[in-house]
Amino acid sequence: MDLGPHAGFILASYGLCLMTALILIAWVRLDKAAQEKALNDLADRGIKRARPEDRSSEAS
Amino acid sequence: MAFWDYANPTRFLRFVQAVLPWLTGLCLLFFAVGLYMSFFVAPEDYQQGDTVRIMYIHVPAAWLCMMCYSVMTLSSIGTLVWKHPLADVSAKSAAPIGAAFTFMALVTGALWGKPMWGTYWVWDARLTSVLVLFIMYLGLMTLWRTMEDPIKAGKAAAVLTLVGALNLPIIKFSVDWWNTLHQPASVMRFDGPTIHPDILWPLLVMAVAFTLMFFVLHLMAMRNEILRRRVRALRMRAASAAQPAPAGAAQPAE
Amino acid sequence: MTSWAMALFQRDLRLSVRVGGSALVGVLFFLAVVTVIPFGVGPDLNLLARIGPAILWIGALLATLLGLDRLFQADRDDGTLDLMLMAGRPLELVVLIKCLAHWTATGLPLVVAAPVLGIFLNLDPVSMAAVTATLLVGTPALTLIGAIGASLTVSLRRGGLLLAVLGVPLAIPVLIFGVSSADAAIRDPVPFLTPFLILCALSLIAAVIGPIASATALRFASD
Amino acid sequence: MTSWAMALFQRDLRLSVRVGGSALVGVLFFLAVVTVIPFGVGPDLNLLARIGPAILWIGALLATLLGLDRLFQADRDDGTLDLMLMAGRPLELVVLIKCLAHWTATGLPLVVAAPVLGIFLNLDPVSMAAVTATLLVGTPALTLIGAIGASLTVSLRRGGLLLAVLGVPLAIPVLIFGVSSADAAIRDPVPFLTPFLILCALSLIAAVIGPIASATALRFASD
Amino acid sequence: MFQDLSFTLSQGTALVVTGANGIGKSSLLRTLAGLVALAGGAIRFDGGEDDRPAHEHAHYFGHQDSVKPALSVLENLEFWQSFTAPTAATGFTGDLHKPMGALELLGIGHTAHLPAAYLSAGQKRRLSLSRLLVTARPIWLMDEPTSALDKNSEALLLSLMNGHLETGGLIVTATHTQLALAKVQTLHLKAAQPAEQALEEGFL
Amino acid sequence: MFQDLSFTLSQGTALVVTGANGIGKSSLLRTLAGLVALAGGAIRFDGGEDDRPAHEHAHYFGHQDSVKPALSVLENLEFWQSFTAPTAATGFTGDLHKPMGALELLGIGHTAHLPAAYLSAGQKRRLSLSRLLVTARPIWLMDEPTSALDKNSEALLLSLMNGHLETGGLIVTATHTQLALAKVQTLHLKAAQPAEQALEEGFL
Ligand code: HEM
Ligand SMILES: Nc1ncnc2c1ncn2[C@@H]1O[C@H](COP(=O)(O)OP(=O)(O)OP(=O)(O)O)[C@@H](O)[C@H]1O
Ligand SMILES: Nc1ncnc2c1ncn2[C@@H]1O[C@H](COP(=O)(O)OP(=O)(O)OP(=O)(O)O)[C@@H](O)[C@H]1O
Ligand SMILES: [Mg+2]
Ligand SMILES: [Mg+2]
Repeated sequence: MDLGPHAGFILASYGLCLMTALILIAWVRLDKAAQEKALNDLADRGIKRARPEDRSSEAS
Repeated sequence: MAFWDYANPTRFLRFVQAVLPWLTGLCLLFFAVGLYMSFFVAPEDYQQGDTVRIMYIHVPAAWLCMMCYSVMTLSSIGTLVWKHPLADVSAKSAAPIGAAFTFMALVTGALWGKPMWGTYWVWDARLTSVLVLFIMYLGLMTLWRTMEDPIKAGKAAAVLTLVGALNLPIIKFSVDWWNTLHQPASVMRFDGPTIHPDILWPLLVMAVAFTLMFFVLHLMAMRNEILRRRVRALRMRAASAAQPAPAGAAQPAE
Repeated sequence: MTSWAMALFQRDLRLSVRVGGSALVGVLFFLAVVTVIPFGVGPDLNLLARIGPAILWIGALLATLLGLDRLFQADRDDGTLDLMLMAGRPLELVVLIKCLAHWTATGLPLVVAAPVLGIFLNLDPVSMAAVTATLLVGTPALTLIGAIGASLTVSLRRGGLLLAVLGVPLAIPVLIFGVSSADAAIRDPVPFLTPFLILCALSLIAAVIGPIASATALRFASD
Repeated sequence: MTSWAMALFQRDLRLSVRVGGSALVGVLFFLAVVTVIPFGVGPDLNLLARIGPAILWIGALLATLLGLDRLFQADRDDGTLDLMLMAGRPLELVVLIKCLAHWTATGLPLVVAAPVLGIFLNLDPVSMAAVTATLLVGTPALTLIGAIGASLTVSLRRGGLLLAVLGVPLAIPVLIFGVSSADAAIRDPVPFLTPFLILCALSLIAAVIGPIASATALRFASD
Repeated sequence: MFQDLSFTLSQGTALVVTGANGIGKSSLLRTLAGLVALAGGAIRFDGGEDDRPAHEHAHYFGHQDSVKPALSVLENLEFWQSFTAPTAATGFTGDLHKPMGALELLGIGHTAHLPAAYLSAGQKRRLSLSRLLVTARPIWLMDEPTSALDKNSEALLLSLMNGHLETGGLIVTATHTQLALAKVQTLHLKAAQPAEQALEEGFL
Repeated sequence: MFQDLSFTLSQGTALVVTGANGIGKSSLLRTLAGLVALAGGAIRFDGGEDDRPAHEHAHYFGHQDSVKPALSVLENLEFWQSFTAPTAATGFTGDLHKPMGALELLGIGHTAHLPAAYLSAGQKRRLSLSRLLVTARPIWLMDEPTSALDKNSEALLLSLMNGHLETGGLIVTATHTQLALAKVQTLHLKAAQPAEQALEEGFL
């Protein structure tokens, strides 16, 4: 596909947007991993929530 | 807000768990269609040539950066008026996403500006107010970062978000006015091509795709934030928990 | 003004005059910023005269915002803020009066110093008068807007820079109309009064929104 | 670098990056100052390009000086400074390392942000490179000079503005040579290297005088 | 933070709150003072002007002195006198002092015209206490009122507190020491589940 | 500030400094720590490396904790371990702990990886104390070491101090409470002319 004389600009803007989106996604996933790791570390030391996720839902 | 009934963070997490895969799939679908259309279906503009293809990401990004601020404004009202436990979680996790969309709008706009106007940046009303919006996003994020206590940070940020919401239109209009006073006529003002259906459709599809992306990311970020607060609460308990020694004596932290 | 308001105003004024001459530090910073710009821009007098009003306004903006960090923090640190919340006086008014006292102690000296600094920038008398007038009307708005930032950062040790960062976007409209009405007075064709009146209006709006927003933030900060 | 120096460097870096840290506030302030100037000066791109290097330098100067107020104060407030004085490490080196860490966390981001902000000011690539290079060499000098002010104001509550007022006069030579070597790179006829080398020399001088002066001031501040 | 806490206090009585370090005595007083938002429940004050929230009928005397070192002792006190709104309540006949009189009463009359920076910790504390004597308010909330006071001043403080009770005032005070007050009710705080105290409950 | 104050302390002995509030106990310790300049007189430490001033042989444990809330507990301690220069002295055989071991010993091992912001006042104090265990220095200067510590930690502290004395260390401590130390010498500070204490002496 020919994008004409300004192909560089077009590709750059799509590329930069893609990069931003990827950074956002990476942030979200790494953050999730970090928080879950922290939760697991705490759970390993016996510090857990009083009413964990998987228990009956109606209680809350 | 859609998740109004999901007041309880636990129930909210379950809701996210259920909805997220569908939303993600839908989002990818729209992106596939939208990108295909914007590169292969949409015609090139008779005036701008292929550069018009930048529009399919520029305009949705610009729309989304404003919508994101609206979401934050609503959440802030939720924080201040209804003291809803999820409201400041929502506002906090929307800020980086909004900043990212603003960044996209700025970058694509600048890259579009070079071929069209001959310069990456002019101090024109619309561009300037987007830049100010960007600074406001970053300021809010910093405020959240520097305050230790998330509840207090949430309230402070909510006040700032609301004041900023009042300020944005003022900036928009004042910059308009400021600009007409000084702006040399040489800088072209772009008023947008007459929207032709061939162009409109890809644009709308991309806009929906961007919106879906926002919701996916927002839900994921909110989930992280809830987990982070959980970690914080548990850590507090871990610190104050009696030392490994006999735990029987109910003895609070000294 | 009722007597409690007067008492508060006097107290704040006394405090800023007695302690460490905070009034003076603001003016000195203003002076430092305004003198540093010619070093950067170069000694071209025409250029300086052209951007003179802008320099003065930017200097005043930074001096005002950066000088506000102790507005509520000092009172919070020694428990005064708690008592003020319990005193049975409308907190919005309290904030307004504190801002007024702060402006009298640190904003007014900036306005007085502006014509003097104008000489360094090669401003002619008309411009000087115009800038001073706009500063007189506009700096209260800056103080009131900065007060929002000050109340948001009241519990943080590192108030200064963050306060400025939060305050600058809110203060931009004031800056725009301040400079443009000064410019309008200098370059004849454009009417001076329009932007000047808008500037006044902005000050009035700030006098409403600033105290409400800061009072809200202060109430939340206390717990 | 010996291990204690590395430990200190890491600690300071961590502190400024983690929650409550300040690394990004400086850049944000820089961005805010640079954005605010066109609002004052007007959107004339030619004018902005002409004074662009000056704007960037002044923004960096203010961001650096104003961001230094907690350099020693945080350590004094919680008693860390006392322990550092007793630790048996040369205080001059301690100051130098703290400045290095501070510069890495807040000065380096300014240098990185400069080219981006250059776009807003319509700088061409050569000027952008020149300004960035001068900032890279010059901002350490600003940090080191600001450290003197930071150590002088360490026991005062109102650090920010006063620190800037103390620091600006000392930093003016750095500003002059910074801007003039950037200008020299842009306008061909003048040689770029002469002012640039002077700038480097100033940084080296600051690296000697700054730590000695602040260490002296800190020793006095402790009693 | 608190579970199932409820008490009623009638005119002329003092409530002494006791409990271990960090159990929440100060927090309870700050809640009564309206400085910490109530998560649930209500605070009511009967007999006062109806349009005022309960905490505007109260004086708070906490750990911090709210003394501005740059102002003179008298200026400090006079400011609080004019700034704090007095309140009336049925059955409360608290007698008021002039600023100078209050300072004399607390034994710091001779420092009236000195900058407050020259006061020692105990003297600052007494200056802060004199605030309660120059504006009439029926409720006194006092957080460890005897801290930093020597024996003499402590006796003086007790007589002031008893005087306030006699004129129909209320006192709520948190303390670790024994206070010889006229009509005392004691509230002993105990940890329900110590580990869960400071948690942000919504998220767990 | 002090008149005619002189004392000698031999290996393995503790000096307990007592006296009324504001008499100058903390100031004496800070002078020994080299934090306040000496107006006259001399401080000598025999048996250490000769090129070091006396205060570089000492650990100072004062009112302030020097704990950075943003760093984890372990990071805090490890920093002080690498930063503080250890010193050797004849006859001093103080045993060193690893950071983790010191934390365990003081009962805050379970918080090692938490940010120090989560610690309570007493826990912060113990973290600050653990500093003394990871770098060997023969002199410990301790200003009211028991403040904010509960009974258990106080006993622990005493055993640590006695251990330090046994290995040939010196301790100088200011305190209001009774400390059960092994070899104690007491220095009771009394006001010479109470009124003249805090005056700028050159002008009198
Ligand atoms: C950094 C520079 C730029 C920024 C920050 C920016 C920002 C924005 C914003 C905020 C909008 C949404 C406005 C609305 O819907 O009300 C928008 C729309 C648009 N922009 Fe830009 N823009 C930039 C540069 C450009 C350039 C260079 C062009 C093309 C030459 C362009 C073309 C458009 C078009 C066609 C629209 C859609 C207009 C409409 O919805 O009617 N923009 N831009
Ligand atoms: N600003 C705060 N943020 C979070 N938790 C707090 C805050 N202030 C107090 N707490 C917690 O609330 C609890 C109660 O504290 P409070 O000061 O009321 O105790 P107290 O009974 O007055 O103790 P003391 O006898 O030491 O005065 C403590 O566990 C403390 O950690
Ligand atoms: N920074 C200072 N400037 C002036 N005077 C001071 C300073 N620090 C302390 N003083 C004075 O020096 C005297 C001794 O204070 P110091 O803190 O040594 O007393 P202390 O014996 O430790 O009392 P405490 O038992 O309360 O700890 C006091 O009278 C105090 O007012
Ligand atoms: Mg308490
Ligand atoms: Mg002491």
